[in-house]
Amino acid sequence: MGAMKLSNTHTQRYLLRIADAALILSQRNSEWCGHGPILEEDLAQANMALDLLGQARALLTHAGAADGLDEDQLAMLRLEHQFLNPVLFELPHAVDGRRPGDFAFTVVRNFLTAAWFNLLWTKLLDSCDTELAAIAEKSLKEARYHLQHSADWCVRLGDGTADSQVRMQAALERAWPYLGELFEGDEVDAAAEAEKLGPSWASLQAEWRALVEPVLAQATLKLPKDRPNAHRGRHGAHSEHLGHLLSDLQYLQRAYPGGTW
Amino acid sequence: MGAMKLSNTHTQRYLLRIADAALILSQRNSEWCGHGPILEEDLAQANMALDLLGQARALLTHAGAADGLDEDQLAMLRLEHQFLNPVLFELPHAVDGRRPGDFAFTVVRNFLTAAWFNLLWTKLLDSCDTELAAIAEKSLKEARYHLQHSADWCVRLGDGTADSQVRMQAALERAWPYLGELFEGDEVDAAAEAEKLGPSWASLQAEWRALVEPVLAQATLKLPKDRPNAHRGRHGAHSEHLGHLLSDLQYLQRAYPGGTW
Amino acid sequence: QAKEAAFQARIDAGDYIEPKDWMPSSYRKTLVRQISQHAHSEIVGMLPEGNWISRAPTLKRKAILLAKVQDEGGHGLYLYAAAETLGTSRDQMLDALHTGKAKYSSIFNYPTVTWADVGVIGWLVDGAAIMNQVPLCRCSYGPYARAMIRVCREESFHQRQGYESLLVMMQNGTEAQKAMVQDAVNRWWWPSLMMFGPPDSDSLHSEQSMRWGIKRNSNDELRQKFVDATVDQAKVLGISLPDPELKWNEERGHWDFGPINWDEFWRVVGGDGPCNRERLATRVRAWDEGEWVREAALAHARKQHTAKEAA
Amino acid sequence: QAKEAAFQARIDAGDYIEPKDWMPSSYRKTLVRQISQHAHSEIVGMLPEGNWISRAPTLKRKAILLAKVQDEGGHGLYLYAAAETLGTSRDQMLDALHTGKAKYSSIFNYPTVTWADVGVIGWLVDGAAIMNQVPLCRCSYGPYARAMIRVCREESFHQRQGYESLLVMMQNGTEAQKAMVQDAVNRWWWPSLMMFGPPDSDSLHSEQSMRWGIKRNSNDELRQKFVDATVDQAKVLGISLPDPELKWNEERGHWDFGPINWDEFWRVVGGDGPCNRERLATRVRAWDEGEWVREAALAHARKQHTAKEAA
Repeated sequence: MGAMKLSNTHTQRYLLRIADAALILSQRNSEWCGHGPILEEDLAQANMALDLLGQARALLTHAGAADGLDEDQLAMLRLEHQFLNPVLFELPHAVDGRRPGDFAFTVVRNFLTAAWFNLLWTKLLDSCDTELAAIAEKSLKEARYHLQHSADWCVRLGDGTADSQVRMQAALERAWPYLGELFEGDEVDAAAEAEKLGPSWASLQAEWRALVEPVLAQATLKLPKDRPNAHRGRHGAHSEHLGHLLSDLQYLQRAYPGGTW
Repeated sequence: MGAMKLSNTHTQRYLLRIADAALILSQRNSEWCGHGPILEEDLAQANMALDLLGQARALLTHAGAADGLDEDQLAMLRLEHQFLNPVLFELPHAVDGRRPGDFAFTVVRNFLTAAWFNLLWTKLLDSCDTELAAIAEKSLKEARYHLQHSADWCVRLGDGTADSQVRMQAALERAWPYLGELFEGDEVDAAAEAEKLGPSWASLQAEWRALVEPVLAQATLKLPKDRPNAHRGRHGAHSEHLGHLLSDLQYLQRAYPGGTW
Repeated sequence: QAKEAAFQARIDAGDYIEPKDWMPSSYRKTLVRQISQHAHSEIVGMLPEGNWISRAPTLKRKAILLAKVQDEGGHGLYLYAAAETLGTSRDQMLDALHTGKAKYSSIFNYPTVTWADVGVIGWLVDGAAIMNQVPLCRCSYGPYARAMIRVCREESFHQRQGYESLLVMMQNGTEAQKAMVQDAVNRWWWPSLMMFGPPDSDSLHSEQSMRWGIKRNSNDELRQKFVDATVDQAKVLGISLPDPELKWNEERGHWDFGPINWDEFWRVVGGDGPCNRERLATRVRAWDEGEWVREAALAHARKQHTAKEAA
Repeated sequence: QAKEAAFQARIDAGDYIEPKDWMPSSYRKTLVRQISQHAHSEIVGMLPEGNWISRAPTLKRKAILLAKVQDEGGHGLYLYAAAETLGTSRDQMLDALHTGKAKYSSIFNYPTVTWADVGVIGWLVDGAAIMNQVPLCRCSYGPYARAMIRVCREESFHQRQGYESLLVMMQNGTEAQKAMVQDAVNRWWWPSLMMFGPPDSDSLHSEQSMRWGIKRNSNDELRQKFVDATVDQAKVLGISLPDPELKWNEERGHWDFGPINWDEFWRVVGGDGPCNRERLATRVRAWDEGEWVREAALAHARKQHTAKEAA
């Protein structure tokens, strides 16, 4: 036994990057369940986590088919470097690990990534891969709600009290240096674009800014300075946080191998 | 594969309770390494964690010999209900999980458990099991230092500022309801006492109080009310914290089975 | 007195009492206590199961669990809303929870130690809850009865899901999985029986509640009904229940069972269960850490309102 | 000027400068900067490796790692003490770290992603550090030179331990372990080469430091020495180094290697490495959260002192 063998084609990597982004963000957001600042947000965060989990499952199933691997094998038995989500998705809600967490960061990340998912799913409607296009269609509806919900909260908390404004600005500053990875083109992207599998991620940036900036302005938040991208989660090189997340996520399958659940 | 088969004799359980207490406390205290309130305490906590780890290794090796299991199989491949430490040892430093943690709780727990270990090791010097007696001899020297160090800090922080006193009292209140498990006799204890393997844990209580109370008084801390014991870690029924600790502790052996390290 | 008699007559006739109807203040108080306690139980009950969301063994099980815990939050929401129709705000009720004045179901003061606990909670704890709650669907207070209809429907679904997950492990699982299920049943069986409350001989409030149509069966009646139903389910699972005195009593037409450790029950109710302090602290922490969020939302709403007025 | 000339003459003669000796203020300043930066590197360097203490694969490896990270803290202690002999307090130095005025070694702004990173840090990062540090054992400032002797001895031990742990995995491990080691080497190789600092052509401070006996070899010299030593060790390990241009140059008697990505180096030095913000925030948090502890210790010491005076 050891590392799971993946064919690692451009197509598979393109799919896994998106699948893992959804899976890991779902795992993070579900941490709020039972711990939210108001009961309605416990439910909303859990609801969005469920949507993301559903998206991840569909994509993992699709990505694993070529190698005869199912969603659980991919989620539970891959090693850390085989996860291809951008680092932004794996960051803990609070930098000091405290529970429940920093809700400002949750809102900011949900907003920034929901905008990104919206654009991505929209482009993927035209994928030459009809199954991917079908996943995109279902996911886009969900992502629209995520965007609306998180944008509302961005404005509410950004343009709330002086204290909440400071927290939101700090959360935005924390998230911003990780955004580069969401808009960096590479050979996987280029292949996807060439084959009409899906858009190059780099191509999403301008529209993303157009989507995000008015909301941040309404939230009275200042755009942080763009930073050069230092993160390589899409290439399997993660932050120190993913390993701890995976040791929890994968615990049962590893401790009870060969089980039927 | 599945749960590890243990002979689960009274002797083995008696040994594992102590081994796991040392192992799990070592794991907790090593969390301070790199995060302490002053550099000297990073070193001291790491040093004590190393001592506890050494004690755990000796005891695990001894406890596993009958079943042909080595220290790593016992530490890394047992399932949660096979760990027999009292719950006190597994509690996180800070209730909200924040890092670095609540140093007051660290100090209080180290003090209360070091006093207990001191008495236990002292009695174990007379064990009919010569290997256990030898482990006790080495461990007692270390435990004396742990007791001295943590007692000093108890007094320093208890009788420090108004704020530190409040924190220390709260930490003491948090730890206290878990102490019952350290002084409860049962069939495992009774057998150990009858066979002169080691003391019944219940027999340690009076001396423990005599050791602990003067220090707490000097630290200006009030003794909390004794609570009925609700915890059964010694029987393998743990708090919700141990599982998360183990998913980290055991991660590598489970993710890379059959490895040589 | 005339009002009281008319009120009692309506109840006796099986009418629903609605928020705007006159009611005795002790009826109101009893209901607020009971409904809010029930709501608190849903909210605190999210914690033990929530502990396993991050570690569910498959993505399907994760989705089921996440949805279930979310449903519990939803039950909390309707129950708080039902209680609010009696004139007590959600914030007041939460304050009572956070300051230890209000109770929640004691069962949630036990920890979830393994994945099987999740299934067993579904089977036994939700099962016992349903036994307790089904009669409340005919409770005399309309909003509570209607909330309970919805709650019971969802709880039955959860109970079946929990049972099904155990069945899969017991029928197709490894030995380690089966042992995990048995261990969980051993830990949860007795606390589940305690969920029906103290024996009828020691039960407070019961008579008045019966008269008011808030309670329809005695604790011991419901407990027996639960035991009878569960023994058969345990057989199908292939699990043993940790009670050597459990045996069929032909004469009574019921299963006899061993004595319940009421000392433990009262100890846990009194605050000394394995998780009481942590559960409450966790809720208080979530509330306190969320204060800035609630304040900001309020401030923002005020700004919006002012802007609208000005326009 | 006469003092400066005498000072330089002592250095040229190989004498050690001691704390009470006269020294130019720029010598003092340079040393404080360099020694404190070195101390900070030890402290920040505890974080990436500390990340794996909880997950070490065996208890023996856990003990070795814990002891190693503790040693790094110890190095921090002697180095702060050495710097303090120059009249700057540890708190002042820490303040400079926490406010971003002081630097630490940029290598620690990379994350430790797998267990193999721990071994590779021992092998490559400690290896590079030793190359840099051995000449400092002959540094002109006595306390620094003496601290470095101790540091280097321990670092060599760590380096051998790291290498040994990789050797075990490469020789007796599974394919998954070998792949993990190779992956770690791929990630750490280039950053290790950057540890010697910018190419001599771009290096500031160097000449004066050479004259003062604080620096004894150029960056490029040390880097070449490191590459030459490491290539052979990689062969023994059975690992490949991620540089297609690496090849023996008979003429130079050295290994040629490919171009270093100095953009990345300056980016990370400038604050935009993968972990810069987190590393600093972690240190600041530990310091801030520990404030009450330090204050209480101080308050207690004052009480003790007062009590003694009174007696």
